[in-house]
Amino acid sequence: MNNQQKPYDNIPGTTVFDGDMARIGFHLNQFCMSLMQESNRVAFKQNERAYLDQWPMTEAQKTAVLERNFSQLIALGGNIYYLVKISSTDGLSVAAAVSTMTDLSVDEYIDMMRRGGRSPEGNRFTDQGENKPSEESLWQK
Amino acid sequence: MNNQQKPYDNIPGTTVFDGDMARIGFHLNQFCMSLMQESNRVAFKQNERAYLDQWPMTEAQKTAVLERNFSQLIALGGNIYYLVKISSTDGLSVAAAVSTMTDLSVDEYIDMMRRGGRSPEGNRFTDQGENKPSEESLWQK
Amino acid sequence: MAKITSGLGTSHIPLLGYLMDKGESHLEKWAPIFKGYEFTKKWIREQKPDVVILVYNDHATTFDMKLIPTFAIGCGESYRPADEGYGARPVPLVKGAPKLAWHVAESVILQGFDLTIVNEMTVDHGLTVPLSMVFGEVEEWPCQVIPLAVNTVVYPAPTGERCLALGKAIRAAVEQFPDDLTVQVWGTGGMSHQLLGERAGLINREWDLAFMDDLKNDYEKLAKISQVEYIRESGTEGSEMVMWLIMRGALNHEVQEVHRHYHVPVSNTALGHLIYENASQESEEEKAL
Amino acid sequence: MAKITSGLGTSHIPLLGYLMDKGESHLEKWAPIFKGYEFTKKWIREQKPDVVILVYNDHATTFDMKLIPTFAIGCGESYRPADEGYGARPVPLVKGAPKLAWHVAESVILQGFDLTIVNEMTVDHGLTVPLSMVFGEVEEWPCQVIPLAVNTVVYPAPTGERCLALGKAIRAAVEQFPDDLTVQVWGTGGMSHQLLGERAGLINREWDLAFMDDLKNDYEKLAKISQVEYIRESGTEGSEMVMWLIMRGALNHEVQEVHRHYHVPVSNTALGHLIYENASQESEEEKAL
Ligand SMILES: [Fe+3]
Ligand SMILES: [Fe+3]
Repeated sequence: MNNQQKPYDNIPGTTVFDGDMARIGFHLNQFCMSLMQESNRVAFKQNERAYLDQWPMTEAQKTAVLERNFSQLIALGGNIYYLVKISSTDGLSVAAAVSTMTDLSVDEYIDMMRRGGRSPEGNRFTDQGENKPSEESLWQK
Repeated sequence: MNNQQKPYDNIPGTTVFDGDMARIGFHLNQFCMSLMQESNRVAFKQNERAYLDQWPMTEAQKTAVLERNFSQLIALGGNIYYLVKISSTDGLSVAAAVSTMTDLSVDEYIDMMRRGGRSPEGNRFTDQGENKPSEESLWQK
Repeated sequence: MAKITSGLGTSHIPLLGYLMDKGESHLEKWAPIFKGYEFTKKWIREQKPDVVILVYNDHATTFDMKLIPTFAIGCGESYRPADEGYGARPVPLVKGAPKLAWHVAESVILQGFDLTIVNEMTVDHGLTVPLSMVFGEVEEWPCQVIPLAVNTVVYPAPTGERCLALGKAIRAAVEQFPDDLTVQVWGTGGMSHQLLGERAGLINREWDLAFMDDLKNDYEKLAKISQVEYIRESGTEGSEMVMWLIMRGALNHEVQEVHRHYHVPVSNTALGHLIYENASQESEEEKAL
Repeated sequence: MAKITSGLGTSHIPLLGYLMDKGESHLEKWAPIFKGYEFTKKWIREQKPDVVILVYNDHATTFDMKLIPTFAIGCGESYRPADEGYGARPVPLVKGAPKLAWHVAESVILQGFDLTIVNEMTVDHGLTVPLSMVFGEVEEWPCQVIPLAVNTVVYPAPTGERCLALGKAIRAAVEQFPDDLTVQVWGTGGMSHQLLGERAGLINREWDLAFMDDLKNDYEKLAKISQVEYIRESGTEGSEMVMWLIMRGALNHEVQEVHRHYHVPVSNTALGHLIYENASQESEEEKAL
């Protein structure tokens, strides 16, 4: 859906944060950046909607923030290094935020990592036989 | 005095704003930059000394600001694009500030410019016979 | 496909903007300055560029000593004219060309240029004065602008060779852009001036005119001029002239000079202005044979 | 004269700093991570570098979307550890090496690299975690640091070829510096990781180990890997590995690998670490014959 006609559009299960993504995500990412300040984190947690309304973000972006829908936030131009500032504000680990974008639960995700991570096999090309990213590890620890 | 052992140390009557100058002038130039804001200009004009004391500048730099000694400010790491923010705050033209660094009055400086500016002859090398910059114009308008 | 059709060089002397903003540009005493842009104002109405890539330097306005990019490309949606200490110039908002700008940024970074990407900034007289001199007093600027800010305040500025090469890389990038756009590249700054020291007021007319002569065909020679030589010959601030080399590099080897203007002095500075049109595609191809 | 004597590559995974700051780095469960740095801690006490040029990327900490430098060199007097959302790491202030940093900046800009000069910034885990892993818990860092921040957050990062060439230019610059200084260059980041999308958690051990193997002698081959290939093979964030090429370029062609450590996983990331010492001057000269 994003990254179309780019040299990376056939890499499955990721979105490269390029100029097109940066443009649509500019205010979303700058909102995330504002959460680096404690006073802003407090204001955001007190009334998330009101805080978001101070930013010229799209309604879809605001909704995705309120829903903590990270897959959607990535599709709407969010960059993961910015987005984790939302999950940090929630007191969540990076793994907790990241795992929501996969078809694994946090525990399953952490378990996969412990076993050596997700194998690149089947995850290099969208047309590589199986399109769906595999959670099997190529090597076991 | 400055620019020693640099490829430009034999150019008379100027100071190249290089890393060495930028280092010694950092806070001086950042002070100048603060004068881009009206509220800071007001505060500076109300009590110049007190305003300067908020900046980690050397005493020599502060004195040179108070005295509007531009030659000295350049020697102490000021950059002309920053320093003119002081003269702008005073309501002076760039020519008025710049001319104080020469041996000409403002009117003489402006008159020299009208006649085509200062000739490069004798102003290329410090060891070019006459060391002192010449105010004679090579060509007349 | 997008195409760079022409380029121009021009000084960006603050006084010129000041006179226009005060409504004094029509005074007889300033005629020797402004007459030289009358051709340009007619020419630009015929050329109708969609986008201008405007090479300029920031003068301690948007960038301070905290951070000094050698090359910064504006990929933002728009840019407000900066307050340089007297209030912002009363000129229109500068509309960006973010899609093309990001394309150029991406392409030239992959070609080995280490750009800084800027999405939000104000623009000072270095950018707005050329717009005023070329388009005149308008309700809105009739084209989109990609600001390309070059460090010429802190030594060292990028070399002439680097600037020329960046121009060539920009040309290659623009020519790969799928939209049908007419693009111009403007190099601004200079000409000879010296704003500090005992030597302040230095103007080197011969040097300036030789630079304008050589820029057409002997630009590779100009690209070898070191910043030290610029300082020695054309004043410490004369080294802004490297920015004209980015413009030159972005054009065909064969260009026609369709206009030239030189005037001394404008406040502390020598004013220079010229316009190049790319020779036709045909003659470029002939040359390649 | 200043001299680059050695270099190292290391991941800069935030968890490592977190564990040290919480006093948990000695727990048995983390031994497979920290054991791999025991050699390094002894080695650095013998090496006693005066200055470390520390190549890292900022992770949306100091730089936001307003301004994205491809290469930013820190020329400041010191740098505070950044508050990344949990308060700043309780580690010492990072002392800069401004005289050498300005020298390197000036030299490599004149060599055709378009650096952004930074005089004031905070530094995030990308810079402070490697310092902690190598020097351990100390009252103050036992050397000066020149931060070299590389954009790896916004596509495109600088190419591998560009990074390798920058390393070589840095080496030339350092060798011209008159003061007697022992300088190291550290490349940080990586190894394979993917922090977003359905594909999150990707780790490519084979790729990582091959990268570490080839870095010693076949680094020109590694320099040709495109960012797209990094993303495909080692995850979107795996492209941080280009930063190791700056370190490699700054060393002699002949190096000795004196240490290596690889461990999967550390939180979401593969951890890699190696140390190169420059072969003696003699053998370099032999090679030139
Ligand atoms: Fe200028
Ligand atoms: Fe990183």
